[in-house]
Amino acid sequence: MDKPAWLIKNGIRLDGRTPGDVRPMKMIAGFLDKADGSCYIECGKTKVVVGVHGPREVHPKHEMQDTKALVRCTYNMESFSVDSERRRPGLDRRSTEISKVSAQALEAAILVERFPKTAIDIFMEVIQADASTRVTALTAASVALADAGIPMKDMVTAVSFGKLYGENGEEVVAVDMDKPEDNFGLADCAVAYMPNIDQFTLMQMDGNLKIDEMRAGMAMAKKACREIYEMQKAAIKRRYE
Amino acid sequence: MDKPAWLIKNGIRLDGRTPGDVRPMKMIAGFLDKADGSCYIECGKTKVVVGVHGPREVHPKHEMQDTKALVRCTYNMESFSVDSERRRPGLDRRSTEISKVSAQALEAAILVERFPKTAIDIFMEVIQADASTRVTALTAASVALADAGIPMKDMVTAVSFGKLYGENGEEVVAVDMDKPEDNFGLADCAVAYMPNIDQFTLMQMDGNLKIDEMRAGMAMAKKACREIYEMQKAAIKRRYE
Amino acid sequence: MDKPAWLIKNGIRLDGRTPGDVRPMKMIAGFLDKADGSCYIECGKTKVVVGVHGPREVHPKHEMQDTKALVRCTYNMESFSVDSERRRPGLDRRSTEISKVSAQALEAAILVERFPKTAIDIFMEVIQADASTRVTALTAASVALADAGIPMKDMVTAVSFGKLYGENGEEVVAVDMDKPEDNFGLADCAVAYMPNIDQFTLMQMDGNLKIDEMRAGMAMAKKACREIYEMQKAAIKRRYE
Amino acid sequence: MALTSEITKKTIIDLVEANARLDGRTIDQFRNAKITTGIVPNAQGSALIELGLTKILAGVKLVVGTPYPDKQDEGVLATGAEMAPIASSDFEKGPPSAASVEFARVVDRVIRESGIIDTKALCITPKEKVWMLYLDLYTLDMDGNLIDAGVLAGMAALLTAKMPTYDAETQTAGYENLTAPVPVNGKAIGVTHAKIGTKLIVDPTVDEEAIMSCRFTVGINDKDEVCAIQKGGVAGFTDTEIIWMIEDSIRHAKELRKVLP
Amino acid sequence: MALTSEITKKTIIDLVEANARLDGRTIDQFRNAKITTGIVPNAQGSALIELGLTKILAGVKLVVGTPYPDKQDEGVLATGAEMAPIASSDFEKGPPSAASVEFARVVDRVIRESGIIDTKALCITPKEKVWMLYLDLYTLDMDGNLIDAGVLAGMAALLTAKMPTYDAETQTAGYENLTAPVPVNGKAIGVTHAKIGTKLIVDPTVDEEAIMSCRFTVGINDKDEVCAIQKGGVAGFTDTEIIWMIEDSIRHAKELRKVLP
Amino acid sequence: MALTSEITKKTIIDLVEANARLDGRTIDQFRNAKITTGIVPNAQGSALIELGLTKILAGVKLVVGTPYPDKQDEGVLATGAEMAPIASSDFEKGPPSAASVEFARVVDRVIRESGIIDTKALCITPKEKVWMLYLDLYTLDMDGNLIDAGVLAGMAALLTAKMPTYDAETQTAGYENLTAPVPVNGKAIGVTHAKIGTKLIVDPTVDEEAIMSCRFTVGINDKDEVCAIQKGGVAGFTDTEIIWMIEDSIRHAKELRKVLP
Repeated sequence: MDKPAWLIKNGIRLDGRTPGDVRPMKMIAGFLDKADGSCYIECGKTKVVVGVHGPREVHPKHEMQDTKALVRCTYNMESFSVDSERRRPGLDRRSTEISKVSAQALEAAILVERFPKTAIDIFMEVIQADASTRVTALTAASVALADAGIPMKDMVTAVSFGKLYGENGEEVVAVDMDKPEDNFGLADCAVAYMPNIDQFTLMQMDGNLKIDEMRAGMAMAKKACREIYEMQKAAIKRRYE
Repeated sequence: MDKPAWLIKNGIRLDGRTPGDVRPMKMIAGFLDKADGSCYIECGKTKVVVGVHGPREVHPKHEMQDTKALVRCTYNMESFSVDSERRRPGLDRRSTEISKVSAQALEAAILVERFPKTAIDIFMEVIQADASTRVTALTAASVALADAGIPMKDMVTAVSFGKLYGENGEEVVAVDMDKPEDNFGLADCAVAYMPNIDQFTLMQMDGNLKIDEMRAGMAMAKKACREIYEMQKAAIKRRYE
Repeated sequence: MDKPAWLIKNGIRLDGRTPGDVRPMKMIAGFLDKADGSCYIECGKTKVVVGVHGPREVHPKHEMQDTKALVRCTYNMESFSVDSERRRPGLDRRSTEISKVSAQALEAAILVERFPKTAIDIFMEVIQADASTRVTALTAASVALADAGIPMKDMVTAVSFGKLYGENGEEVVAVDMDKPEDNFGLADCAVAYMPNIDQFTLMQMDGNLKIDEMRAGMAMAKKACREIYEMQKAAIKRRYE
Repeated sequence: MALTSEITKKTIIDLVEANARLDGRTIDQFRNAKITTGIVPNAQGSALIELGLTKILAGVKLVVGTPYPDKQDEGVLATGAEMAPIASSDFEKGPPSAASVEFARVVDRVIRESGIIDTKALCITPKEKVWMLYLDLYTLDMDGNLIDAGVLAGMAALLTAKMPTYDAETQTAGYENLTAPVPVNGKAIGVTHAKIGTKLIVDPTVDEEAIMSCRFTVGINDKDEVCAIQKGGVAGFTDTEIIWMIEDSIRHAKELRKVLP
Repeated sequence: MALTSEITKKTIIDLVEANARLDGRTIDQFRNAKITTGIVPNAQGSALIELGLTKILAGVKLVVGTPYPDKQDEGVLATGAEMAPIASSDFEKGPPSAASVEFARVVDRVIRESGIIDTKALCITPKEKVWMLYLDLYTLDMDGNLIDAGVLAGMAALLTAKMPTYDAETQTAGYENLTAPVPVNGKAIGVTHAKIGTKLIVDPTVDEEAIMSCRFTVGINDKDEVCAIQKGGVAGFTDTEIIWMIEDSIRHAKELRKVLP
Repeated sequence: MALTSEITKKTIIDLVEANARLDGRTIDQFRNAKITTGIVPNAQGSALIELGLTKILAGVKLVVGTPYPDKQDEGVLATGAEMAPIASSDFEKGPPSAASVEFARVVDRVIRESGIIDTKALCITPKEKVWMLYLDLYTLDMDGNLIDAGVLAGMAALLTAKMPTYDAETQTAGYENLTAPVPVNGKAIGVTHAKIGTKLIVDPTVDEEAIMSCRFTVGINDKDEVCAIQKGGVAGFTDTEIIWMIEDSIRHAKELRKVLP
């Protein structure tokens, strides 16, 4: 992929979106049969399958918690999901970090004290990676948890925001980075957000942002998350139609 | 090793055998002192030592089975046992697969329900590899199990069969593949067989065989297994002389 | 590092020491806060931090011993501690061997029967390696054990000895090998010694030594160990001033 | 473990004895196989199979590599398979289990030994550069008979895969605007029977696998010959049973080829 | 586990509620940071930081390597971090824990994204040879806030590191008599806040980390911009809290830069 | 664990106190060593040793490799040793235990430091290609004193090993019709004593090892000098004991050399 001359021009991004637009999304709750809850999601060309197993017995035993459920997350990218050469199968350091913060971001919403001494395992399989994979997976995970009937204080919705360079050197904050924007953008920030409680439960950023750009990005992300929240609710509703 | 012009000519193989001949075999039951049962075996130039430990306590505990013995098998090739460069020590994917199907092939004969909550561990060390190592190891394992005094419904005997190409393009089914036949033959099928119960407990094949060739190969394998069975019995008898 | 023409000349070594001299040493007991006992040590340019945790609960449980404490040791070199290229982090085979014999050398002095069913864990972090790292670490470990209040029959003191070549081909036994002496010397022997009980609890040698040279080396090592013992006592005393 | 209840086991056994099954099939009937190809644009070929409730995703990546010393003018096929814990509470995290190693190796054997991949056509420069053809399988939903489903998914991915371009200067692959197909000359099929009681049933579900005494997989090449066999499980088969299963597999293979692209 | 006693927890919570802390600090006060550089002559740069009782040793090694295919004229920064069991009875032997992976990656991100390492200046011969800059952190004593301490130790090691010489004939590095500095153009700083009750405190100790509900790390570059963020822990932050912590981090960064060499 | 019963322990201790042993030996007597060479034709050298009931198989493989940067005109000796679970119920599957690492490293040290392998003669093309000499030991039956048995097996394999041919064009080894010996100029010997009560016994069995307080291995080169030492076990030795064991080891080495080919 070669670096484009601009990522945004006259307020329109390479793929035609405005800064506040998320890519077209598709969610199918209950995609899997053997998982207790599941969701297939597409966000633009990014595709993820999430399966939830639990609440169930904890293995290994010594990880069991007496007063609440253990929430574990495994973020995994299929070897062929990337646009470059084949990814070596298995969890690398990046996956390990994402798995850790994703579990925390989701646990924030789950009523874990209702299921002491159990495990809730969330498996995220990235089938096709076109940037913003972790936030897409988090959005799907929340739907999968609901599909599994696990009670939550709020849904977790997630989106990325970042900073794009324009034709004339201007810098523009926008949401839902796609692959060229992720590769060449000036900053990338993944957030998970609980729309009713109005709190961020995940935030990972790299690049360079001034504090006002952070403010703008967070505001745009909250707006996008509310839109995604409606799609999550619709996906869960479709499941029971 | 270069590909020979033929593997069989006028019904005679490169090493002088007819299609139904197994290579010269030698078995020594009780070869090891510290194992509960053991057998050293040679089949042509292939040499294997098998040791059985058990029935004994199960480690790790969670593998223990309440109603029967756990039968485990480890097939391992010594780093210097191969005719090519040094083999990296340790279990590779091939060894893992062979270990799994070998354990099942032997468990079929063992009266496992007599030893609940125990483990029977069978270790196969391939010292010198000249093809047909897994079946040679299985034949020895059965002798080692008998040497360990573990009750069995039947002996497990094992042999390979395959398809050789002749001088004039003819294709001939034969038993007990040696190294050139394994490398250049048209098919290779490993079988384990219980001669009294008349059942196959292991079968792994690759190459290409018509169904009539399968029929012919299985018939030849059964005949060879009955010969090997007599050698197994003789080896066990010698042990108590 | 190029091989020097001699390692000793007129009884004086490259760095000005006589054969019986140990390099300048510095020990700080109680260097760490979170460990139960600790010691920072310098021996010439070699620098090691040792921390002791225990007696404490044993993990994994199955390593627990009913009648005495389990003494475990981990010798580790920081990736940047060596004068060559970066060392790959983690324990290699050399570290594994040194950890094993070091644990035994220290256990010899500890009154392990006073702490049944517990673990005493000794961590040796080599910060800067300029030869004789294992013996320097052992000397510090003994101070760290004392700092942790763990009762011992005797202190363990440790030093290396070896054989140097002189200007005219003469061969001279000396103590406390530094880096050039370790690289180019004719023999290297690490010893741990209990000065009051008068016994060696660790000895690892490679190179070539005649039996009389062994005798001479051991005598020199004992003398050096008694000097180091005084420094150990002083370090522990300073801790309580 | 996702236990098959005792009552379900009993029901399955009784049904099989009467040549019937819990999901309405006869004992010699395959489940419906639905294949969706092209689901992963980043792969050179991809397919999602749904064999009943079993779901497996297959993807093909082609990368530039060096040939094996003993096959200097041939590309390399490498098959991986994960029985990921998303698919079943029986699957665990961590290093590949013996079961997943066997799964990958048997799928590989069926495809490789059928001879349908023209590995010589995957050679770029003899002795120097060849295409490495990686076929990776991810089990997403486990309702039994992974091997046959894995072969179908793998074949569908291979049959729809496109060759990358080769940039001789940088000695790397280009993955944009691909058109040439991967050299696959035929359709390999795997057919698995399981033994329950005295009966042989085809295409077992996970509940059936939980009670089968043993299983038998036959790989079938384009000429209706046997190209691979893998017996699994503890009990044994008579030669009569084996010959019958091979013949039956050849029959099923003819039907299964039709669902492939 | 080195448990923080219930009574200590209660005390910490009560103090924080009153804007005070167990060690006498206010809730918005960093601990004293003492940095000793050059402690490891065998490294090209090294530093021991004591942030309160937390001790981390950082070392820099430069070795000759090959560039990444997509950045053929740039050297490579690789950051490793060990939470070794010497430092805390909570740390275990064995493969790196998720916590230590996060620690290494966040320190790496703060330094890398601040843009202060001139990776192009670490190129030896484009497409062929570059300098690999390994920054390794060893935690020796764990009293909380490893990330900020790790960034400080890493920066101090980098700022005092010297370049090896390059021997073109043997294509290896020479490590003797070094004088040229490593190309580092600025000072990246990490600042971490923790939430206890409704309060945000800076630079938490290990006892404070044991009871915090969540934490927030901000990486600050030389231009007082945000170059990295990592939220940790289970609970959430409002946007007001986040903006306040970023502003507070920029203030602290100004002070912390002064302790660096 | 294959426990040595309490009654056996008591008997061993009483016997040793009277300079006698369970198997009829005096305390200063080695078991009979039987060596069979050439048992593995696929190896370039091989030997099976039976030292009493202890059985170890040694094999030598020579392959083409690249020299170490600091020894560019020398071949490389690499010794591996497995204490495989076939040999004893005390040995476990999985990664090498510390005991097996020590076993391999001490055998390696005895052979390497004796100087009998002419590593310069294993150089093919300086700086480019050298012979890697892999010596691998497999313990098949464990009745104590693995180190001494391992050195004997390794030496027998080395002394009977033949050099492969080198094909300069393909830069690979040829393994057929070999005649030239591997450059081994002497016989290294390891001799191990164990301390039981106040007595020092040579060549301990596994039951004796179970009750010894410590052990001491001496490597002896061809000139009857000490070339390696490894003390094992928890208790200590006086210098008088050490000197006596070294002298005794030199005596035993003379006899053991005679059993080598």
